[in-house]
Amino acid sequence: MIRLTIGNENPGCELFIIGTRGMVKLLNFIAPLLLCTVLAGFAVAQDVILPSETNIIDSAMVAPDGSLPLGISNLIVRDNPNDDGNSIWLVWDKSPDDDLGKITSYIILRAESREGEYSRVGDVTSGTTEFFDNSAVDGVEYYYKIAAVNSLHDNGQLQWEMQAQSDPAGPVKSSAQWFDMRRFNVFIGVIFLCSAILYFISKAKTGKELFIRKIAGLDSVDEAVGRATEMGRKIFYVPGISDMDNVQTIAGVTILGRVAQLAAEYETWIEVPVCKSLVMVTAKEIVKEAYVKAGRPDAFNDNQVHYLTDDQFGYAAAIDGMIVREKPATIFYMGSFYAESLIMAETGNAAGAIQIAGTGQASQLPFFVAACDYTLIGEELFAASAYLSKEPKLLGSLKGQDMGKAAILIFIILGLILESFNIFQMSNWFSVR
Amino acid sequence: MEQQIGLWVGAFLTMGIISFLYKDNPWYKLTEAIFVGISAGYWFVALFWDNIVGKFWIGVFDRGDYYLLVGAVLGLLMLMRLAPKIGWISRWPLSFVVGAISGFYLLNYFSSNVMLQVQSTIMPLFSPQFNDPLFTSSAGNIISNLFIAGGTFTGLVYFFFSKEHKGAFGGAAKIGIWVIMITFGASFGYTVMSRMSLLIGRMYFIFGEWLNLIG
Amino acid sequence: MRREIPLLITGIVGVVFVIQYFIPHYPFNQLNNWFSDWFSIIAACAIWLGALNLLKVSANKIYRKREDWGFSIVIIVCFLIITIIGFAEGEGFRNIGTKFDWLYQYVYTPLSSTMFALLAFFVASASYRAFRARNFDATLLLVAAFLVMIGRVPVGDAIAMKLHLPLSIYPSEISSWIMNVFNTAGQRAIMIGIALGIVSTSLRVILGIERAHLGGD
Amino acid sequence: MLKQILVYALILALSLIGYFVITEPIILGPTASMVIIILIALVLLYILVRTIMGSFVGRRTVFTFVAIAVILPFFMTVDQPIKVSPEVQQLYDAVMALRPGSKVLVSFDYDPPSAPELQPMAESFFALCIERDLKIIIMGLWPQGPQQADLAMQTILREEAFAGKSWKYGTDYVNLGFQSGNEFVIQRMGGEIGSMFHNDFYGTPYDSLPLVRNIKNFSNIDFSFNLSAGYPGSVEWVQVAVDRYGLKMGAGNTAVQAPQMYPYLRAGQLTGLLGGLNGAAEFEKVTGRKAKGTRFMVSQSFSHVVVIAFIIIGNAAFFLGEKRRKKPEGETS
Repeated sequence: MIRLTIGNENPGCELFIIGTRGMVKLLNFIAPLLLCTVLAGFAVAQDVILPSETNIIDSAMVAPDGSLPLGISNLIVRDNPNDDGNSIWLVWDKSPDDDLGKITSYIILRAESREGEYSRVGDVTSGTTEFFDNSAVDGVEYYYKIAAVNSLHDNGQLQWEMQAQSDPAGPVKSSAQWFDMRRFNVFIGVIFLCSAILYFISKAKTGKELFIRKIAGLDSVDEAVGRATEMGRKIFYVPGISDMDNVQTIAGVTILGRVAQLAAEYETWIEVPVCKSLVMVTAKEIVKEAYVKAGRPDAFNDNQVHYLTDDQFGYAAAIDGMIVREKPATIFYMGSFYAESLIMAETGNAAGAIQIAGTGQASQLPFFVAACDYTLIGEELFAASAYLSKEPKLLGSLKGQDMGKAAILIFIILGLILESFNIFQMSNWFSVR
Repeated sequence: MEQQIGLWVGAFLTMGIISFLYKDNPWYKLTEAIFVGISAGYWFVALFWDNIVGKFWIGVFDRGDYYLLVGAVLGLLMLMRLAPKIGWISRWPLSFVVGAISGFYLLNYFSSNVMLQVQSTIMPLFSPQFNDPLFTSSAGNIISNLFIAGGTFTGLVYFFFSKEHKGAFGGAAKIGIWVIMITFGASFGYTVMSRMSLLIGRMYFIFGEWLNLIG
Repeated sequence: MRREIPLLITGIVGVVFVIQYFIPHYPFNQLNNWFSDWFSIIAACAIWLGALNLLKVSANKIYRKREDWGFSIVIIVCFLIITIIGFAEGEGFRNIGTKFDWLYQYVYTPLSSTMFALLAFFVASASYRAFRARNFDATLLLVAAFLVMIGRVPVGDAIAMKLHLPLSIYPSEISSWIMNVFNTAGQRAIMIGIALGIVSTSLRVILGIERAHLGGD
Repeated sequence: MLKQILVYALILALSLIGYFVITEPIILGPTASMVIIILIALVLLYILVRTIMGSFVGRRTVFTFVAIAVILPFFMTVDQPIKVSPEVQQLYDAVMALRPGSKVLVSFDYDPPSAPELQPMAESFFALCIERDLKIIIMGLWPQGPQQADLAMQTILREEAFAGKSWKYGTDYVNLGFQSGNEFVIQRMGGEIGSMFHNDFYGTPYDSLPLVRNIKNFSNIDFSFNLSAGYPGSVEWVQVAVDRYGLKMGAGNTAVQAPQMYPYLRAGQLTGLLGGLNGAAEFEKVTGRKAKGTRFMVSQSFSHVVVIAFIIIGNAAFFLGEKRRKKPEGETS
């Protein structure tokens, strides 16, 4: 599907071109698939509407007169659309007796032929009008009946039970789909956003200068590293407590690359205590590479990046101890943080360090804002590596993000106007299931 | 008896951590060392039994979930780091993880945080629901709606990177940062309570469970 | 080759995980589950690297008799005690009544709860220091925090009741209005921003433009 | 060094006295409580005056006051009014609207450190469910969650109000235990719950538990309640279970997490929210069962007042034109 050839000079660049080409090919591949799914959707939907009939099935003990409920009506069975198969979707109109309190539950019965033996596949409480039978086997034809039940329990003992069964509905087969039509809007949205980003990346490569506004927290990185050098003290870099399975950690360690290179150039000791082993492995590679780029590969010490503990507060306790004992001049917090954010940042503040923080955890931002000198708010964290590197390709992606924002703003204004004046309910375009 | 010793140990460690507030001291240093050792060991053991045995071993050998072998291979490649010569192989599992997470997060965040938040931002400003007659919402609700819509809008404007914050655009961005500041203040103020309750829990442990002084 | 193969792996795996979102069909519907299992196995293997690193760094400190080296001995001893007990207890190590559970209940829990509880003090000192009306931005931060804080405790409403204020400006009302209106708006803007940032970062990683995490050659 | 040893010895002595000598609980009457409150207020006023005169208090003074404000109310007799907020009412209404016999999934995604806030919620929620005859299915995405659930359930079942109920494990409630895998667990439960929980907390196979035997996935669950202290928690539940599988869900969150949930609440993705100890106390009020939440609320109010007092003191210091010490502090642009 995607042909990959890797150049020696600049593999990233190559990959990118192939990536764009691949995206176009992917579209070519998916478009017919979409069409097929739509057609298949129409073909598969088999609506069977049948009247219901009431009959007595079971009465264990003597039930009072008139306790036999009316049955349900309009039972519709069809393949659960947009799923991975093995699921049938049933909807019905509830029994008129439901609102009178004469129904205790509905029992769902299934058979493989219309007149065959029906067995119970599930039950739902009264008032329910929908059921997913997830025990179906793909390709097998099924028939369904629904029994409206009125029963009395006393002390867990069943006293009597009256059932009214509907007529069977079917046949129906379950199957798996290749495209989730409900997510088509997400598909369009993602394609738009990704193409905008890709377009501006490719435009940036042609060398056109892009304007990027000042981000105070990032402008101060130089100064903060410089200060540590002047004072002859360490720099601490804390990449958060999440593992590599979090994009914030990936963003955090990417920024570490730029900061470590700066520190290496200034000949200042940068220490990276980490909370997760995979992050340790990654951070080691990154710091080592940064020292190579700064032209001082020999200055790199393996102990600069060290593991403490996987535990959130154990990690915070250890970092607090390190801060008060070693008095670093500068502390960076970049990544995903939880409650430990303020424990570390307040200690750092009391120890007089310059602190620069950035996180995508919205709940922790207020604490960093209160205790740190500079804070990168949400999206700024993800823009940081581009901003610090000044690489046109990366800066281009920021411009692409802005296009996404612009589109969102336009949709919000349009949508607000259309919905406020009852013209069109645009918010439905954005619903996701 | 075991429980009584436990309470004393717990109290000793609790007070050791709190002593840090006064200043760094040997009691805290001891507590910190115990904490690091115990917690590192705790996760080391827990991951072994939960993931390696519980997930991998039982999954493959009891249930026959052979797809788990891929994880084991990636995990072993990761351990190649211990051999300096072929340590670079550990980049493979790492790039596998990074790739998968990037793909997964790309869509998860897009659908949940972009689509759904835009959906809920787009709402009728002057009526409770779409197709209700205009101006049926109370004045208070209309004002709230306008603030929410305006706040979200200007807040987003603040995040624009490639346009200088000048003129009307700059004005909107300025309002945006105000909204964000109010958000931070509110969220901070709301949180104070949570933090206090943690301390309440610990103090209850000391004075209630350990010293038994609370009626 | 040391960089190209990882780049390729990232790219292919990334694309597969993007399209799986749209495909309900097997095996794509299973990929998320599989990945979560794979990741937990990888993480469980990787923690050996971390643990060895911790022991190495601590041992190094003891060997070189660095400042506070005695506490490094405590780290190593505690680590070994809990690990040995944990492995000896077998699979039921978490069961109530085991030695591991005792360590968990009376050593680990008090430690982490108390460390967490320190936040009560730090929140107070941070608000004492940071919430000052230095400029307009800081004033907004201060006022919002102040109003919400008063509204979140019953005392605020009790005072308002004494003062016979109208119900609509009771501190709890103002507090929930700020939370519902401004907090919703601000959080929404931040959330959308973060999501766009994540999309862009992920895309750069998948395409191999951002590749710092792979290190050098 | 000597000073340090003396301090340690003093703490040890106090502990021994508290443990062995004072055996009766200390309870201060209303008058004594009032006197103490006035004394604290006077000291705070004194600090304010001193600050205005130009001498500032340090971090440690703030710390001391916070400690006093939290500890003293334990021994005092104070009553305070509680007002129920709409999001708490919404959760209560949603639970009350469920018919007896409905299945409620409760996920315990927290550990002991967050228990002061979330445990009272768990207890009140269980109490309400049992009262309403709702079947409870417990699980946890945090390893220690199911244990907390067990504790809460035991506490409730011991209460006099429920002594008459023969509330049985297996038919009325089950505890499925912990499962690792974060949001992926939720995702997979959307397909089949049994595939994630082969056995329950006590090792019984899923299929031999009468309550859950017929429960395949979220479509068989009538309501769910999530107690969450972070990740994985309510956000993941909303993103996966609510958004993708249409589960109806209410949440109890620590106060720090709660603000993040408001957008979801407004968007209708969440049905009701309990935020922090306050939410717990309000829920206790609306369900009419006063317990820990209400009691701890007094300490909460006290410490809040202290923090607010210090913010006022801090601003007094600022406005009196004292040059800032040290260095510029946290400003974001």
